[in-house]
Amino acid sequence: MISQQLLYAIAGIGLFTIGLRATLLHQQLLPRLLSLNVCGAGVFLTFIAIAYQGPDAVADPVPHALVLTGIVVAVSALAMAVALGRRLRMLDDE
Amino acid sequence: MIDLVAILLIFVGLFFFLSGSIGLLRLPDLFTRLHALAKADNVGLACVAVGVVLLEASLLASLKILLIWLLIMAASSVSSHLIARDALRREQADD
Amino acid sequence: MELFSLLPLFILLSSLLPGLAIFMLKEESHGLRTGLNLFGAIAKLLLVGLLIWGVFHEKLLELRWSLGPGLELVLHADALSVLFVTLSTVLWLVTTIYAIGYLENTPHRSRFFGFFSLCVTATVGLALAGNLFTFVIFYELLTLATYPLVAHKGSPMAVRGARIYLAYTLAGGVLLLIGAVWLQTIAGPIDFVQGGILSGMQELDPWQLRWIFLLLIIGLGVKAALVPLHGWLPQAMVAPAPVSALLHAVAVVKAGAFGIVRVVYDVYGVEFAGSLGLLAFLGAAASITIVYGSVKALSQDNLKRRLAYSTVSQVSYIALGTAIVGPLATIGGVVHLVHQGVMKITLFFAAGNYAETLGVHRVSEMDGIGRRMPGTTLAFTIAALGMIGIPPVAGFVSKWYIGLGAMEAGAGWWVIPVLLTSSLLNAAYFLPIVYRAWFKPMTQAWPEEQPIQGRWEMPAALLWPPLVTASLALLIGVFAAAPYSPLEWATLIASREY
Amino acid sequence: MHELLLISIPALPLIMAMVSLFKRSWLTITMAPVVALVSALSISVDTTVAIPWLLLGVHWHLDATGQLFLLFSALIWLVAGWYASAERSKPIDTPLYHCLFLTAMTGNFLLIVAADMLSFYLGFAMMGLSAYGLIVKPSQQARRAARVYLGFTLVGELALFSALLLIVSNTGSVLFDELAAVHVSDLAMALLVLGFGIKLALPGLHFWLPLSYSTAPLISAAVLSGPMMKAGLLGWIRFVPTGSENLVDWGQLLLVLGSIGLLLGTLLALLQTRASAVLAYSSVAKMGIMSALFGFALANPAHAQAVIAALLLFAMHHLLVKSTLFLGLHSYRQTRARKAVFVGLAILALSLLGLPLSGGSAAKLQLAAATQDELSLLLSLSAVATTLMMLHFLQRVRQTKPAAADETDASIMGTRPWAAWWLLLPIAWWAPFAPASIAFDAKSLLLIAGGILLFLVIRRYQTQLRRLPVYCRPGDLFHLLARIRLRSPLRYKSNQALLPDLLLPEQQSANDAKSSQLSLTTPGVWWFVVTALLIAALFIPIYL
Amino acid sequence: MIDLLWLMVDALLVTLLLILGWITCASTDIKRGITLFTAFGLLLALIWARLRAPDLALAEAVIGAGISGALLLRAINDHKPLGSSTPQRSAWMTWSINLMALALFCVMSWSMWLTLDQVDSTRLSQLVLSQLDDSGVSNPVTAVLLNFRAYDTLLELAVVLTAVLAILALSPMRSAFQPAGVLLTGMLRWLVPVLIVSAGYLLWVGAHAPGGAFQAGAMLAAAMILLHQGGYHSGSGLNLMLLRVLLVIGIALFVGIGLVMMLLNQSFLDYSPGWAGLLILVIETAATVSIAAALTLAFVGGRPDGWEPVTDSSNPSNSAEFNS
Amino acid sequence: MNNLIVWVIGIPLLASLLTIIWPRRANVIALLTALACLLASILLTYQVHAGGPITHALGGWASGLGIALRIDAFSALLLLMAMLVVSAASFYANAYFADPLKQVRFWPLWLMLIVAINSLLLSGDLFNLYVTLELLGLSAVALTALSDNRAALQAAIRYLSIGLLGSLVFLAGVAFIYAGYGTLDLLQLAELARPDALTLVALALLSAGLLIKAALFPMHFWLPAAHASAPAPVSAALSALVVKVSVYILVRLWLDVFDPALSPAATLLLGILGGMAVIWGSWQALLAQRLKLMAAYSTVAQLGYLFLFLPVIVALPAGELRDNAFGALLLLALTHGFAKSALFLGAGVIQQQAGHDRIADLGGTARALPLTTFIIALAGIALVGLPPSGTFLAKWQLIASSIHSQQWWWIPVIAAGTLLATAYLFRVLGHAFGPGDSVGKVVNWGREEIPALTLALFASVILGLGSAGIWDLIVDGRIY
Repeated sequence: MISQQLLYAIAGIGLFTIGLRATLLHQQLLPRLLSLNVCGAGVFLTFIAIAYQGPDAVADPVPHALVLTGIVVAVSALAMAVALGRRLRMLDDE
Repeated sequence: MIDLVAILLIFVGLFFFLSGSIGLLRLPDLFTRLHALAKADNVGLACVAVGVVLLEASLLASLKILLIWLLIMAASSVSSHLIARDALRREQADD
Repeated sequence: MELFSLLPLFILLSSLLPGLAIFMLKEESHGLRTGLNLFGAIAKLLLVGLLIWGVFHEKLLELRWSLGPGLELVLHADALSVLFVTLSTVLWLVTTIYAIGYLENTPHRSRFFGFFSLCVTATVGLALAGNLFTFVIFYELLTLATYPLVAHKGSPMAVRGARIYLAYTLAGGVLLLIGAVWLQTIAGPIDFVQGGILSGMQELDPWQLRWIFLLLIIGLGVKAALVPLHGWLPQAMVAPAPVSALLHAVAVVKAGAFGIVRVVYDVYGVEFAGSLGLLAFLGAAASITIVYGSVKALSQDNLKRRLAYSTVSQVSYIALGTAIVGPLATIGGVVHLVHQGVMKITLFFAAGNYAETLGVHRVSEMDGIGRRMPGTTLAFTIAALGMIGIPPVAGFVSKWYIGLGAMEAGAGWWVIPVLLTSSLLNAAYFLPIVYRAWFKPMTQAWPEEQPIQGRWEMPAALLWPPLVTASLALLIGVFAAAPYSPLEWATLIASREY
Repeated sequence: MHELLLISIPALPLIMAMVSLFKRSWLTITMAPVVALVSALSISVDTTVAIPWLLLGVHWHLDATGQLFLLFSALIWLVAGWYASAERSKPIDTPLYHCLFLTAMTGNFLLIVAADMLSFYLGFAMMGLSAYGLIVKPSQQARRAARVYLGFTLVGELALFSALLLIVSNTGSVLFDELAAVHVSDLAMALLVLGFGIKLALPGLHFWLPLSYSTAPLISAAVLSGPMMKAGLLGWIRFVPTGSENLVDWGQLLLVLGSIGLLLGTLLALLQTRASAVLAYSSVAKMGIMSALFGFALANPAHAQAVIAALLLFAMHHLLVKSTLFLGLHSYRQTRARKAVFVGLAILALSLLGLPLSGGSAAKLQLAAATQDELSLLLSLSAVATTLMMLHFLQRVRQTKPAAADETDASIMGTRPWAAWWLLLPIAWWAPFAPASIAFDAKSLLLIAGGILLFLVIRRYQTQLRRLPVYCRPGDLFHLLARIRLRSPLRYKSNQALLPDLLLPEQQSANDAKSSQLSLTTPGVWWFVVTALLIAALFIPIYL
Repeated sequence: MIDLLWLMVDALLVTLLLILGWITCASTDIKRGITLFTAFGLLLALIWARLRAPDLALAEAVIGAGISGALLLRAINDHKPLGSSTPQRSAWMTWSINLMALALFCVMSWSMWLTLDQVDSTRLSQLVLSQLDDSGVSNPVTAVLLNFRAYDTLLELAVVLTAVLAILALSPMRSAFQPAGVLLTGMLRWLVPVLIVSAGYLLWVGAHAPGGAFQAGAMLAAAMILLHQGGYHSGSGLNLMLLRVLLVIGIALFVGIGLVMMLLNQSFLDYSPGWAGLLILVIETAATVSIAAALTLAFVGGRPDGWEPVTDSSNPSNSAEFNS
Repeated sequence: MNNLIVWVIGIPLLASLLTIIWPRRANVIALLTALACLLASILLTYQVHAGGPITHALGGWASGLGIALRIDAFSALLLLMAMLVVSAASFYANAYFADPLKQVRFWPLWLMLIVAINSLLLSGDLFNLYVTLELLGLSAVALTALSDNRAALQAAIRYLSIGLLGSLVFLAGVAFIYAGYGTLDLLQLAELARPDALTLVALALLSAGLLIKAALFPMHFWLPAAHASAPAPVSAALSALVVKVSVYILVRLWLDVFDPALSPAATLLLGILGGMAVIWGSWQALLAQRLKLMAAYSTVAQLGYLFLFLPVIVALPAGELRDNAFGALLLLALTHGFAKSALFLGAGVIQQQAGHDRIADLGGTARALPLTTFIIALAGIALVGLPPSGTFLAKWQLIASSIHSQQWWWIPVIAAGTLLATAYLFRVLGHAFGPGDSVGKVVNWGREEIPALTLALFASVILGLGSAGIWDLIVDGRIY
C-alpha cells in the first residue's frame, strides 16, 4: 500500500498545482493572493510529507524549520501585496 | 472503564458538533444560525474536553484543556454577539 | 620598453589627448581649441617623420597589449601603414586649418573638433594595426567617431544621412567581425605578416577561406564603397565640407580600401589569394564599381554628390590594383591610395569653398565661377585633371602603373578597357565643370554671395588648403620618381610584399 | 651648357605661362620661342639629358628631326606670340589665353625634345588640352566647336595612353631608341593610328578640324594648324619603327586613307564660303598627302628613310606656309593696307602650289626623288588640288569683309607683327631648302597651269550651287551626328540611397507598457509551455 | 488494522484538504474566499499536527489562519473591484492552463513516487539529533531554526522587516475603529493579558517543546490587533522612537550576537559552547517583539502619523515632481 | 580581515537598521555602507585571486547541516560589479531624491536590496537561495512602488505576484531536491548529482522559477513596466543586478551543480529562448516611445545574450575553450551591468531636467546636457558591443566559441541583435543631436552625472581594455 508519506506528498503536489492554476487564472489581486497561499501550502505539505518518518519515529526537524520560515515569508509577502493593492486603490480614487 | 466513558463522552460531543453544523446548513437566516452554532458547539466542545481529560492523566494538561474551553466559550459568545449586532444595524440601515 | 616601439602609441595619443581635451573646452575658448588642434596636428607630423625614418631603417616598431585569451591589441608600423599614416597626418593638418576657417562662428565647435580628432586617431590606429583583431577594433571606432560628424549640422537631412551611413557601416562592421572571428578560430591569431600569414598554412579548407574572404571583403567593401554597398556615400554628403573632405576622401573610404589591401597582401598573401580564385571576384567588383560610379556621377547635378560618386569609382582603383597579381599593379594600387586622397580632398575643399562663399551647390550654377574665385577654381581644375589621369598631375602615375601591372599580369584585356572607359567618363563629368567655371560667362547672380574682404577672394584659411593640396598633387605627380615620394614608398612596399 | 639649354626649351615656356597669369607683356610671350629658336640652332645634335627624379624618370634629347621641328615650330610660335601680344580684342587679350598659349607651347616643345614615351605623352596631353582654351570664344557655336575638339583630343590621348601601355609592357623600357628593335603589335599600331590620326585629321576623324579652325581666333588657328598638327606626324615617326617588315599592310592602309583624305579635303574646301574654312580643309588635304606618304614609307621599308626625310621637309614647308597664311588672313582682316597683304598671301599660295623656284616645288622634287616616282600620280593630283584650293582661297579672301571697326585700328596694330609677317614671308617661301638647291621643273609648271584652267571652269558653274546642303558647312559629319542626342544612360530622377528608411522604422505607436490590466494568464500559458519543453528536453537523453 | 484506520483518516484529511483548497481558489466572491481560506489554514494546521510537526501546527494556526485571515479581511474593502468586469479569458486559454497544470501534477507526482521509497528517508534528521545536545536547546526545530540554520532565520526576519518598511513607505495608517460595544471591551480586558502571558509561555517553552519566537510573536501581534479593533487607537500616543527600536531590535540583536560570536570564535553565529541556550533565548525574545510590532503595523496598514520627518501629507502631490 | 565574506552582508544589514532608527542621517549612513561594501568586495576579489575560493561555514556546523557562504571567481566579480553599481547609484540617488520624504523611505529598502544581492551571490545553500530570492523580490518590488504613481504600482503588483509564483516554484524544486538527496548544500549536491527522474524534474522546477525572475523571453512581460516606472537609481539596480543575479543562480545550477545531469537539448532550448529574447527585446526597444522603456526592453535583449552562452559552453569540451567561453559570459554580464545602470542613470537625469523621457521630444539634449548625452552614448557603445567596450570582446569570444562548437546558427542572431541594438541606440542619439529645446538651458555638471559617468566609463573603456584579468581569474578561481 502507498505510505502516508507518499499520500501527503502527492496531496501537497496537488495543492501546489491547484494554487498555480488559480494564480494564473485570477485577474484580481486578492483571489490571486489566496491562490498563491494555497500553492505555498501545497509546497509546505510536500516538504513536511518528506520529513514524516512514520507514526512512531521523530520527524526530520530541518524541513519543519524551513516550512516555518516559508510561512513567515509568505505572510510578509501577503501583507506587502495587500498594502500595494490598498495604495493603488487610494490613487485610483483621486 | 474510564476509557469507555471518555469515548462515550467524545461521541456525545461529536454528535453536538454534527447537530450544530446541520443547523448551520438548514436554518434560514443569520440569527438562527448564529444561535445554533454558538450553543451546540460549546456544549460539544465541553463534552469532548471532558472526554479527553479523562483519557489524559496529567493535571497540567487537563488544566490547559480547561483553559482552552473557557477561551473558546468567551470568544464564540463575543463574536456571535458582534456579528448579530452588525447584522441588525445593517438591516436597519437597509429599510 | 625600447623608445622606438612606443612611437606608434605616441602617434595615437598625439591626436587622442587633444581630442579629449577639446571635448572639455567650453564653446567660447576658440584660441585654446585652435591651438590644441594645431599642436596635435604638428606633433603628429613630427612623430610620423620619425616613424618614416624608423621604418626605412627596418627598426622594430611594435607594441602588444593583451585583452584576453587570443585577443591581443598590436600596434605595428610597417611600410604600408606608414604610407597611410603619413597621408592622413598631412591631410589632417590641412583639413584642420580648413575646418577652423570653414566653421567660423558656427555652434558646437568643441564637439566637432573633439570627434574630428577621435576620427583621426581611429584612422591612424587602423593604419598602425598589427593584427586583424586590432584592425576590426579601430574599424568600428572609426564608424563611431564619424557618425556625429556627419550628423553635425543637426538638420533632419543630416540626421537621416548619418543614420543611413551608420546602418551601412555597422552592418559591414558586423560581417567583418564574423569573418575575422571565423578566421581566427580556424587559423589562430592573425598577425599581418609580409607576404600573407595564411599562405604558410596549407591544411586549411579552401572553401572556408573563400567564404571568410567574401565576408571580409563585404565588410570592408561597405567602407570602400564597392557597388552594391556604396549607398551611404552620396547620402553622407550632407556633412559639412571639412568632414566630407577628410572623411570621404581620406579616412573612411580609404580605411575600407586599406583594409582590402591588408587582407589581400598581409593576411592571405596575393599568390595564395590568386590561387584560391579570390582576386578575380575582387577585380570584377572593383571594375563594376569603377564604371558604375563614373556613370552615376554623370547624372548628378549636385556638385558634392557628383564628387561622392567619383570617390566611389576612384577608390575602387585601389581594389583593382590589389586584385591584379604583380608588383607593378601593387605599386599602382597602393600609390593611388595617396594620390586619390590628395586630389579628392582638393575637390572637396573647393566644393566647400563654393558652397561657403557663393552658396553654389549645383554644377548648373557654376557658370563663370573661375573669374569670381580664381584660386579655388585653379585648385579644382588641377585636381580634376589629376582625377582624369592627365600626366602632370598625380592621378596619371597610378593609372599608368595599374595599366602596366595589368599588362604584365596578362589581365590587360579587361583592365585596360575599364581604365579607358573610366578615364573617359571622368573627363565627361569633370571637364564640363572646369569648362563652365573658366570659359562660360557668368549668367545669373550667385545664390548667397559673401562680400570680398581684403585682397583675396575668401578668408585665407579657406583659400590656402585647396591650393596647398592641389600643389601637393601636382608635386607628387611631377616629382613622382623623387626619393621620398609616395611612388618610391609604394615600390618599397611592393618589393617587401613579393 | 647644352643640357641647360635643352632643359630650358620646355621649362621656360612653362615658367612664362605662370608669369603671364599676373603680368602680360610681349616679352613674356615671345621670350620662350626665341630661346627655343636659339637653342635649336646652337645645340649640337643628339645632346641628351636624363632627370631621374622628374615625373617617372625623364629623358630628353634633340636629334635631327627634333631640331628641324623645333626650329620651324619655334619660329611660328614666335610670330604668333607677337601677334597675340599685339592683339587687343577680348578673347585673346586675357591672362587665361596667354597662359594657355604658353602651356600649349610648352607641350609642343616637350613633345619635340622628348626621348621617352612618357614625356612625349605628357607634352601631347598638355598641348591638346590647353589648345582647347585657345579655340574657345564666348559665342555658343565656338564653344560647341571647342567641346567637339576636346572630345576628340581626349579620345586621341586615351588611345595613345593604351598604345603606350601595350608598347611599354612588351618592350620593358620607355625610351624611343630601344623601341626600334621591337615588333609592334597590331593592336598597338591601330591605337597609334587612331591617336595620331585624330591629330592628323585622317578622313572620318577630321571633322573637328574645320569646325574649330573656322570658329577659333586666327592666331590660334595658325598655331593649331602649324606646329600642333605636325606633332601628330612626329608622333608617328617616333613610335612607329619604319624599318620593320610586318607593318607593310598598315602602310597600304595609310596610303589609301591619305589619298581619300586628299580628295575629301579638296572637294569640301572648294565648297566652303569662308576663307578660314577653305584653309582648314586644305590642311586636311595636305595632311592626307603626308599620311599617304608616311604609309608609303611603311609600305616599302627599303627606302623608308629617304621618304621620311623628304616628307619631313615637305611637312616643315607646309607648316610654315599654312601658319603664315592664317596669320596673313588675320592681318588682312585687321589692316587697311589690304592690297599688300593680299599680294603676300598670293605669293605664299604660289609657294604652296609648288611653283618652280619656291620651297614647295623643291619639296615636291625631293619627294618625287625619294619615292622613285611611284607616287607621281598622287603628287601631281595633289599639286592640282592645291592649286584649286589656293585659288578658291584667294578668291574668298578678296570677298571677306573687313572685321568690325574696333579690331582694325591699324595704329595699335603697330609695326612689329606687320614687320614680322613680312620677314616670315621669304622664309616661308624658301622654307627648309637652301636657295641654291632650288631647280627649275617644267612639269610642275604644266600642272599648275592645268589647275588654274580647271579652277576657271569650276568658277563658272559655282553660281548655281548657291544653296549648299547643310552638311557642307564646316565640320560636315558633325552636323549629321548632332541630331543623335546622346542621353546619359543612367540618368534617373530618384537619387535615393539604395536602402531607404525600411531599415529604421519611424515612430510606430507601440502601445505603452501593456501593464494596464494585471492578467497573468497569457504569460502563464507561455510559462507553462516553456516548463513543459524544459522537462521534455531534460528527459530526452534518458529515454532516447 | 490500526494503520488501516490511520490510512482512512489520512485519506479523509487529504481529500478534505484538496476540496477545500480547490474551493478557496475557485471562489469568485472574495469574502467567501477569505473565510474558506481561514478554514483551509486551520485544516492545514490539523494536518501538520497529524504529520508530527507541532511547531508548524501552532505557527500555521496563528500566522497562516489568524494573521493572514485578519489581513485579508481588513483588505476586503480596499480591493472592491472597480465594478469593471474583468476581461474574461478565452476558453482556449483556461482550457490549456488546466491541461498544463494536470500534466505538471502527473509528472511531479510520478517522479516523487519513483524515488520517495528508494532514498533512505532519514536524510538530515539523524545528523541534527546527534548534534542536538551541543545546540543549546532540546527542541530540534528550534535548534535548527536558531542554531544550525540561524542564518536563514536572520534573513527571514530581514524579509519581514522589508515587508513592513514597504508598508510604511506606501501609505499612512488606516482610520481607527470606532470604540466597539461594551461586550468586546469587556472581553478584551480579560483576553489581552491572557494572550500576552501565553505568548510569553510559548516563547519560553520553545527551547524544549514546540513553540518559539515566531508563534509567540504572532500571538502578541494578535493581542495588539484585538486592542486596535477594540478602538484603543495606539497611533497617536505611541512613542515613535520606541516603535522604531521595537521593529529593529530583533535583527539588531541577532546580527550583533552573531558578529560578537564571530569575533570570539572563528565563524559567524558560532555560539561559544556554554552560552548557546541563553543567547538563543535572548535572540528569540527580541525576535518575538520585532515580529509582533511588524505584524501589528501590517494589520494597521501604514505609517503612524509623525513617522516621516516632513509634513506627513500622504497626498501624492508632493511626488508630482517625481513621477515614474 | 579573514571573514570579509560575513561583513559584506552584515554591514548593509546593520546600516539598514540604523537608517530606520535615525532617518535624518539615512543618506550619510547609506553612502558610507556602500563604500565599505565596495572596499570589502575589492579585498574579497583580491583574496579569491590570491588564495582561490573561500568557504565560510556559518555557525561552525558541518556543511550538510549548517549553511555555508561560498565565494569564487564568478561570484566575486559579480559582487564587485554589484557593489560598484550600487555605490554609484547611491551617490546618484542622494542627489536624485531632492524630497526628504522620499529619502527616508528609499534608504532602508535600498540597503535591504544590497543585503539581498550580497547574500544571494555568496550563499552556498539551496533553501538559503530561496530566502534571499524572496528578500530580493520583496525589496525590489518595494523600491519600484516608491515612485508612487498608478503605472508604477500596477507594475509593482504584477512584479510581486509573478515573483512570488516564481519563488514558490523554486521552493517546490528545493523540496524535490531535498526529497531526492537529503541535503541542501550546493557543493554536496554537485558531487551527488545523478540524472534520475526526480533530479530532472527538480531542476526543471528550479529553472522555471528562475526563468520567471530572470525575465527570459516568454516570461519577460513584467520587466519593461516595472523597470520603466521605477525611479532611476532603482531601475538601474533592477536591470543591472536583480535580474542578473537570477541568471547567476541559473548558470550556477546548470553549469556547476547539475552539470553531469545536463542534456544538450535542454541548454539548446534555453539558447533558443535567449535568441528569441535578443530579437524580440531589441525589436520592442526599437518601437518603444520612452527612453526608460527602451532601456528596459534592451535589458530583456541583453539577457538573451547571456542565455546564448549556455548551449555553447555545454557543447565545448572542458578545458581552455570552455573557460574562454565562460570568461566571455562573465565579461558580458559585468559590462551589461555597468552599461545598463549608466543608461538608466542618464535617463533619470534627462527625466528630471526635461520632465519627460519621450524619445521623440529629446531634441536639443546634446546641447543642454552634453555630459549626459556622452554618458548615454558610452553606455550605448557598451550595450551594442562596439570596440572600446567589454561587450565587443565578449561577442568576439561568443562567436569564436559558437564556431568551435559547430553551432553556427547563433551567429545570425548575434548579428541581428547587434544591428537592432545600433538602430534603437542611435535613434535616441539622433534625436538628442537633433534640433529643439525641450530640455531647456541646462549645461552644468550636476552632481548626479558623475557617478553615471564612472559607470559608463567602466563599461566601455576600463572593461574593454583591462579585461584580460577576468580570464586568468576564471582558470584557477572556480570551486566546482
